[in-house]
Amino acid sequence: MSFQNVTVAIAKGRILEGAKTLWQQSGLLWPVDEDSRQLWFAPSPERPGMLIARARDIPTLVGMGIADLGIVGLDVLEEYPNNHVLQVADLKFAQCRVVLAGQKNQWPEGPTRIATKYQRIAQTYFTIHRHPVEMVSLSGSLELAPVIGLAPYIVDIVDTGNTLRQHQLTEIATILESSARLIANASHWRTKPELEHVRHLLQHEE
Amino acid sequence: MSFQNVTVAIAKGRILEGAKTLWQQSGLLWPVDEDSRQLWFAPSPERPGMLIARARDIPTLVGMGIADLGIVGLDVLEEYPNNHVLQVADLKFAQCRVVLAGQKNQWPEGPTRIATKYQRIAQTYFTIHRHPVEMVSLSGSLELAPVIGLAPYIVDIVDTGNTLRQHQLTEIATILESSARLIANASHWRTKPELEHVRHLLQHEE
Amino acid sequence: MSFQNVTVAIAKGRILEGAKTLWQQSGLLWPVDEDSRQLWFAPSPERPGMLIARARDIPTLVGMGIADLGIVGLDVLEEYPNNHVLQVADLKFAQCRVVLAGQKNQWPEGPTRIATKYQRIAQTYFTIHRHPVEMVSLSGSLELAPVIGLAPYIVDIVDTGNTLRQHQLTEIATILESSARLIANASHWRTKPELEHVRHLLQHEE
Amino acid sequence: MSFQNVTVAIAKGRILEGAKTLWQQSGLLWPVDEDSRQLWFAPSPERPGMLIARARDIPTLVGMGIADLGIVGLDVLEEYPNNHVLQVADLKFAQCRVVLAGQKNQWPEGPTRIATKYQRIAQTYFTIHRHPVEMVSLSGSLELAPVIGLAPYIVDIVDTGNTLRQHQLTEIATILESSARLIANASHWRTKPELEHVRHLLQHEE
Amino acid sequence: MDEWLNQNRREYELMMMVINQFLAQGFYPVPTAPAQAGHYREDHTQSILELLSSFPESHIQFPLQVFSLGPVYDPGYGRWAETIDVEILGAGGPQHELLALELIMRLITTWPGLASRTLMVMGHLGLLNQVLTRESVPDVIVTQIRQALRSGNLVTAESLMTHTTPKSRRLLLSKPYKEFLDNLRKTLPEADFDHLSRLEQVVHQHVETRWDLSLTGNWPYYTDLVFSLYLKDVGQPVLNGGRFVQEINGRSWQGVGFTLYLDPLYHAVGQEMESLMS
Amino acid sequence: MDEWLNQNRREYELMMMVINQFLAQGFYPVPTAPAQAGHYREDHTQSILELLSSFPESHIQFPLQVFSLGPVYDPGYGRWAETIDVEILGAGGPQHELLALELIMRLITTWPGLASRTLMVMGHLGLLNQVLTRESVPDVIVTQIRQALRSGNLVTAESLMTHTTPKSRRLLLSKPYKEFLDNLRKTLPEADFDHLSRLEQVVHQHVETRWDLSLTGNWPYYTDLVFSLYLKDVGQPVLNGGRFVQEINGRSWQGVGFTLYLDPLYHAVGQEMESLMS
Amino acid sequence: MDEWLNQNRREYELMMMVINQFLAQGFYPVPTAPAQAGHYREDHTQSILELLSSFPESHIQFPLQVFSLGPVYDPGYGRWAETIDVEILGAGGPQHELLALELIMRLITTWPGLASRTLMVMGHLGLLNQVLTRESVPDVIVTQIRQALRSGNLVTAESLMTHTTPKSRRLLLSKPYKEFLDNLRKTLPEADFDHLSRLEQVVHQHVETRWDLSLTGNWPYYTDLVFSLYLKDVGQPVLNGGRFVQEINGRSWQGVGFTLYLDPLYHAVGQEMESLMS
Amino acid sequence: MDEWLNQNRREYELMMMVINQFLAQGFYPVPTAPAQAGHYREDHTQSILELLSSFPESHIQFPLQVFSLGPVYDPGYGRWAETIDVEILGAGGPQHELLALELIMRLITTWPGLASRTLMVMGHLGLLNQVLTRESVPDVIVTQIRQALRSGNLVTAESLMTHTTPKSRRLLLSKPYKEFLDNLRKTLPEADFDHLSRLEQVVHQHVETRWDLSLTGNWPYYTDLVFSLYLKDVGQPVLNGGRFVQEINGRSWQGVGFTLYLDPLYHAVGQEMESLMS
Repeated sequence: MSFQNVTVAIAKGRILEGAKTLWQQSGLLWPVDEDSRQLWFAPSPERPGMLIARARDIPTLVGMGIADLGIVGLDVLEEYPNNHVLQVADLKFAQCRVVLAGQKNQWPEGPTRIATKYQRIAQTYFTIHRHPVEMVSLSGSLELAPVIGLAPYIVDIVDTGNTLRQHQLTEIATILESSARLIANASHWRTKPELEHVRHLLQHEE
Repeated sequence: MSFQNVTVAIAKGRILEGAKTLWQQSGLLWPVDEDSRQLWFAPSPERPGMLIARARDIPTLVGMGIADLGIVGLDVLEEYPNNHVLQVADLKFAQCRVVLAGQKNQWPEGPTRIATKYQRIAQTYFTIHRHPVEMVSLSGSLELAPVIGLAPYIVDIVDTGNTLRQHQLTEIATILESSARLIANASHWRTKPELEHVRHLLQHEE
Repeated sequence: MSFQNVTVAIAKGRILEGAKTLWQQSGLLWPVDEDSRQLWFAPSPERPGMLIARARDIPTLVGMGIADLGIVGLDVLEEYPNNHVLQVADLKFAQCRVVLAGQKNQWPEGPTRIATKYQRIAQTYFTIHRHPVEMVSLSGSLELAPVIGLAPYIVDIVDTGNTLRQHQLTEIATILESSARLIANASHWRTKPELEHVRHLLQHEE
Repeated sequence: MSFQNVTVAIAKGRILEGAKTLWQQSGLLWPVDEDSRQLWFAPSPERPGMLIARARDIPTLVGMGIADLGIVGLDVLEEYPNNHVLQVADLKFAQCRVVLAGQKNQWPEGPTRIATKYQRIAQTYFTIHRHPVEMVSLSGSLELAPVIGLAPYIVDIVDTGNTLRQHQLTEIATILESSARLIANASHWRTKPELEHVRHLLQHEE
Repeated sequence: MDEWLNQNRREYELMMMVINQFLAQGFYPVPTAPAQAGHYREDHTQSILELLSSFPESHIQFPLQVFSLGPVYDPGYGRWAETIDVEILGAGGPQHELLALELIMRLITTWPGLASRTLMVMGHLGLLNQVLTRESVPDVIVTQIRQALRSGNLVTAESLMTHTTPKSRRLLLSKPYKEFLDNLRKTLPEADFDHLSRLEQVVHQHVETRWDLSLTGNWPYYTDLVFSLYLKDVGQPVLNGGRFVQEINGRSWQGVGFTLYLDPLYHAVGQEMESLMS
Repeated sequence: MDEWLNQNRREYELMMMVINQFLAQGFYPVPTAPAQAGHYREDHTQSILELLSSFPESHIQFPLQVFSLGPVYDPGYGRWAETIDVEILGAGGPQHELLALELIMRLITTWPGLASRTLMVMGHLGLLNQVLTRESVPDVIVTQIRQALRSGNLVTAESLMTHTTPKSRRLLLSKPYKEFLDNLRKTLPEADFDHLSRLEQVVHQHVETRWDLSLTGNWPYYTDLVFSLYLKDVGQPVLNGGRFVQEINGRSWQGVGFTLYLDPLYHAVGQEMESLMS
Repeated sequence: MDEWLNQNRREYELMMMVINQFLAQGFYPVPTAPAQAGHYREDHTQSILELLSSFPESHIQFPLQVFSLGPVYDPGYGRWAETIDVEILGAGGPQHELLALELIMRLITTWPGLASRTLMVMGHLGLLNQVLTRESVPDVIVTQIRQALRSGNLVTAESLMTHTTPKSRRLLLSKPYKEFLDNLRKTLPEADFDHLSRLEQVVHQHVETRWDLSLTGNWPYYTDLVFSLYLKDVGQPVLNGGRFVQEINGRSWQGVGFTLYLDPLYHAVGQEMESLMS
Repeated sequence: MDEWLNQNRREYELMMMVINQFLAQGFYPVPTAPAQAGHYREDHTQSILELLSSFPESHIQFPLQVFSLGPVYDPGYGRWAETIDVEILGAGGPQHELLALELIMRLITTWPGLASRTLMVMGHLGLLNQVLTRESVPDVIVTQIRQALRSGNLVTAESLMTHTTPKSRRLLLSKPYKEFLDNLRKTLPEADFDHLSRLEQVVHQHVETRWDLSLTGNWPYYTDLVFSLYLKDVGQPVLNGGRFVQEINGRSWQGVGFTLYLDPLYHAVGQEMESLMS
């Protein structure tokens, strides 16, 4: 089996660690040198090409066909949907949840302000619940928002919940259960013989 | 002089390192413990409060008055402008440039595609030059875009230029000269007695 | 019974003639002198005020409360609807139809052009039938449109049908059956004691 | 000279009378029988075709090339402009003015209401003068509007001014000086040999 | 110019008096946006109920009395009109109809001279339905009749009722209470005449009343009593309202709401205001 | 600049060759407007069928073959893409699927080198439904599965199928015909294998084929065969289509339609075009 | 329906013949978007020049001949019209006027019967200016005259010219070349009569010509020769154009451009097309 | 929910108190539309002046004091903010600056506790220009400096002033009156210090003041004094204004205008309101 023509885009951080385990379990050579800042590894006969990128760029890279496959969290797929991408497998690792959290375990009373980096997910959620909210877009450190008086509620991703607890925040509702997903360019997925092996694996997993 | 009522928001990364030097030169206690993930330090008698956040959140935090002052790159201020924020000093460190780069040192011929995380800056630039471009939004690792075939040109920040050179990219034009800026909430800047000392410093610098 | 405070707006032309008969049958003095061009007759003890106006202005005059009552064709009410106006009686005279006509008795095949002064009625009709038409707005002499090559079909009002026949046109479909209507300002209709008599008449007619 | 291929559209009313004089002075046979309701006269060797229509339809009929020439007032041309029509001669008859009139000879003070059938002309006029007005569209008998309390001012056409005087109205400003205009379909005007004679006449008039 | 300035001033003073009255009677203001996503506000009710629905039901004490202020857009005339929207929310029983009418009467009787020039017309969608059902009009025709009445087309409504008795059709003409009641009693003896009589009493001691089942209100969410307050010789209502049920986000809101149109009110009481204020 | 000009030129020449082929095979062009009332065209089919529906049904001779040309707007990328929309309208039986595939094959085989770099993937909504019904999946779940597949979410589709047999789930993975058929025969022995085999034959003699029931097409009006034509190493389809039923103004239109995307086609055959044209 | 389908088909075939002619004569197509940011395209020229301006000036070989195809929106009638926009770009001298007219003649003479039913009207903004200046008309009045002519108001134009000689005013009426020339010679003996004569020669050997200085073109960027091609008995021009200068992004583009309206062309040559094609 | 309702109520009561104060001091309300032709109102001043300009100049008695009430749209945050716009119109001399500041002081001192938590910052575009001209800064640079200051970019403004004396640059930093005056006297001895001193006196007896020439106001029509009222520890101004000249329809309007932002005011005085009202 040849990998000369296959590229996988993997999200930085926790997803990358999980992907490494999966990769090595498959007996493939893991090309990433911890000390190097190299992010692009051209495909070689022993392993697919690899592209390490920010999570939110993964759907773009796969949708445009730059990478054949991608590994990224479901939260990112829901926040940045791309209609040239297929979600082909739940890889089960990097599990976490997008939640509504606040200083009390109580649904917001009346119009309120929400800080989040998941604008699309949060907007959809509150529109469905027809709850009037003002959104404050913040790209990180959401858990500080209630502490510093920016917004009484946040919509953020939680893993163990430690960060929330450290900041005296309580989960009020789970909006989305997320985990790492294997995604594929729809066109390549259905046509590339080099992906046969991956399709095969998915099938036998069952 | 009391700092009980002053908070500074500082962008993570290179800006934070520069701010540390500046801070310590002013004889203030630097509260950040390298090993901790603490991002919020309430003001104390010996030093202002400090909020470490992503660069793009700094203008929001200062504009809303959550922090009185902020330290962030000019590139971020131009990309995410906020009309409640004053730019009060050029801190001179963390100097870098937002540039147009490509594989050849040659202005794009005809309609082209540009990958960037500076959508607003790039759009303004090409609108002024009336050059038709298609923008691809990417949040990081821009230098890979021409290598992996995503876009022949990028608009990105460069510091030493090493990253560009490693990826065989050449600067074609400088779009913006950036450095760390001290910003202030306009309201607090003009009225808070606790900021007198900072205003004073700026004046004596001259 | 006093008419000091009641005004009726009547459409010029055929409606006016019908109204005269009705008026005189009610034993009221008909103030209009055929040879004069006077169009406004202030109310007097013996008869209501009278305002003679173009048909399409009647709904406006009644809707704004300038006149309490109005007499106008249903075709005009449908073309220029006014939500402050009540349609209170079908006066039965001045009967006519808004029709689709053309040189052959055949529904238009495919996209076609329609000349009309009833833009709203025609547009609604063809939208309901989802038939693509291009409308040519003409304010009169519609029957000439097919003859002079302006449009193969017209939507126009017909009375006896003589005009259509003279121009070799055939009715294809009836869009609206019209006759003179008594309309009233909704507010005045429900509250003015002076209109009691009219309301009474309507009731006894039954 | 042959008229076999020329058609003139003439506006009903005062314009038609003036056109008759002009026509007969040119030695042509005037086809219209006062007692008949015939509105369309096909061209014959002795005279052009003639189409009698409502004034506001004349620009449409000429612009679409149904008629080669048209005779209509300038007021109508300004209210219903058509960019396929050339205005080729001022026929000088049927002179009148579009005026602003009211019960006192005094420019409206502050926001006011205007009744008119010249919506476009009036809107343009008050926009240029930046005077806030609310327009009430009325298709006829404008002079009654102030009497019956519909609007204190009107924009209407005046000829002798008798009608205004009879209704105690005064002209406040002249908005447009109008007279009958000869108009032509731009295409036919420049190319039809049959119109040579008309072009010739215009030239010799000088 | 002075005239125009003073007129604006009087209009403001009137608006503020009205608002003060609402506040004094324990109403809460609810702010709503005049335009969103390119859409201009034409009615406050929907926005008010959406805001209130974002609170847990258990936290609301009924009856809840709220109002919202500010211009609504009239697409027919292409202009903004100043209005005040009032909602009395609760379990929704007929007693809210009484509450609303009492409130309106208190408003009206504040200004000298206003009550004597005012006339209240009352309609009732519930009664209309009952009458038609009684007369064996099929449901689909009842719906058509309501649609015709809502668009002001009494001719079509009447023609749809040709098989009903004349006394039913007579209910569609504006009448004084007694006459209306006589007709109604013949057609619908089982109606709640006690309640109707209470409604009449609340109003008629202050202003003239008429009853007219052809009055159905402007909004599809009305279910029972609807009413319009007219100023004599003013061709437009000064107040429209009715009892309603609205479903918002799975929660059912019941109550009585009405809209006060400030422009015609200004015209009616402007002169009195002048003397009152000076 | 020459490069850009020549590329534009080749793209035009390609477009014109394609149109000529449609005209030569008796297709009729139907003009549609690129934008109306501020809405940009995203699909031609609706406009085509509305125009055709304005003719009396009796005047239409089936099969009717039409196409419409011109850019459609891609709201995701905010740009216009040149497309050709083709509709083969008729009684709607499975034979139209054959007609459409034959036509596409004739198109593809015109250009040297294109067929060998092309791959056709076929899905089938009718088969998918039958398989799921056979496996006793409730209707409401079938609908959810179709929605998940249409939004590209195979994970959710699979999880909704946990109670089905693995061989059914295997039909949702792209396979060569033989393998697909083996799986299908086990799950759905009553399927119309003759027809499937004819479809396969039409295509596979010219281009490689794969079968994949996870392919469901972009539009909700598809009912049976759906297909996408992919160019190897191009991350976007060059052609999408399927058999559909659409209700327009009370008239039911059946047939097979497909959209040809000219941009990816240009990229694929640009080089050959150059030599071909010169 | 057949009639409508066949008419669409003939119109397409005509459009394709025209495009083929442009391609055959070395023109390059330039794609432009039909609508952007809610604004519908009313003219291709601006978009074409903006695209070309994104190339370095030194890389462009003049003369550059381009065209753009696709519907433009007519806001007056609220509908889309199929057009082809052609630009011959270069140093901008009068020789481009010759080039453009020659090209148009080649187009027209392709279809049997078309030339004989066609008539070219030529105007000239440069001559108009010279004539008026010669007659001592002040600049501000010259501008008003041009504006009046552009809006079709010959009456106002004439009245602004009352102090000029009758022979100048006569230039504003459509005339055969000889007569026009006689008038012009009297008014403006220093005009470039050689060039005018060459323009006339190019055209009149194929189609009838007329000259008329009241023709000023639809766009404000025209500077010299403007022309319209009319089909006899069709009330709308089939082609409009002229020599222009346009400033785009600090770069000055000169040349001759024209727009071909396909709808009137279809009507004129439809019948011949039918026989031609079959 | 009670908390939210009560807060809304207090905000209304505050707004009504403010309006009552304006009315009591002889201000006239001028109604303006919140949105027109799809454009949301961002400022009242333009609309007010257009309405006033429709009266003959001779009929206006100056000074004319007007205000307009209602939400303005903040496109940055995409939400509506309640504001009151106040204009004191007249011959436009510096005495209007005094009038405006006196009025604001009367407003502020009405509520117990508000003045002590308030701080007024004053800038002056006329002084800024004089200072820069004095320092021989060319006009084109003066314009750039004003633009930089208006967009909050003090760094660029300073860098454009590198050739000026440090004492001039020091005027761009917020200072108490005495310190500011000392600096100004050194740079611009010919300034109207009497007037400045009167301005200071009006304000500082009630609230703390600071002077800062980097404050230039949000609107380009300001010409002289500009001012912002800040509440301590609230990151947004509660009031912005300045002296302006605006040309409307050929008529020049001069005066002082300011906008009161009700949201931050609510937050500041809400608690006091509660006790005040009960």
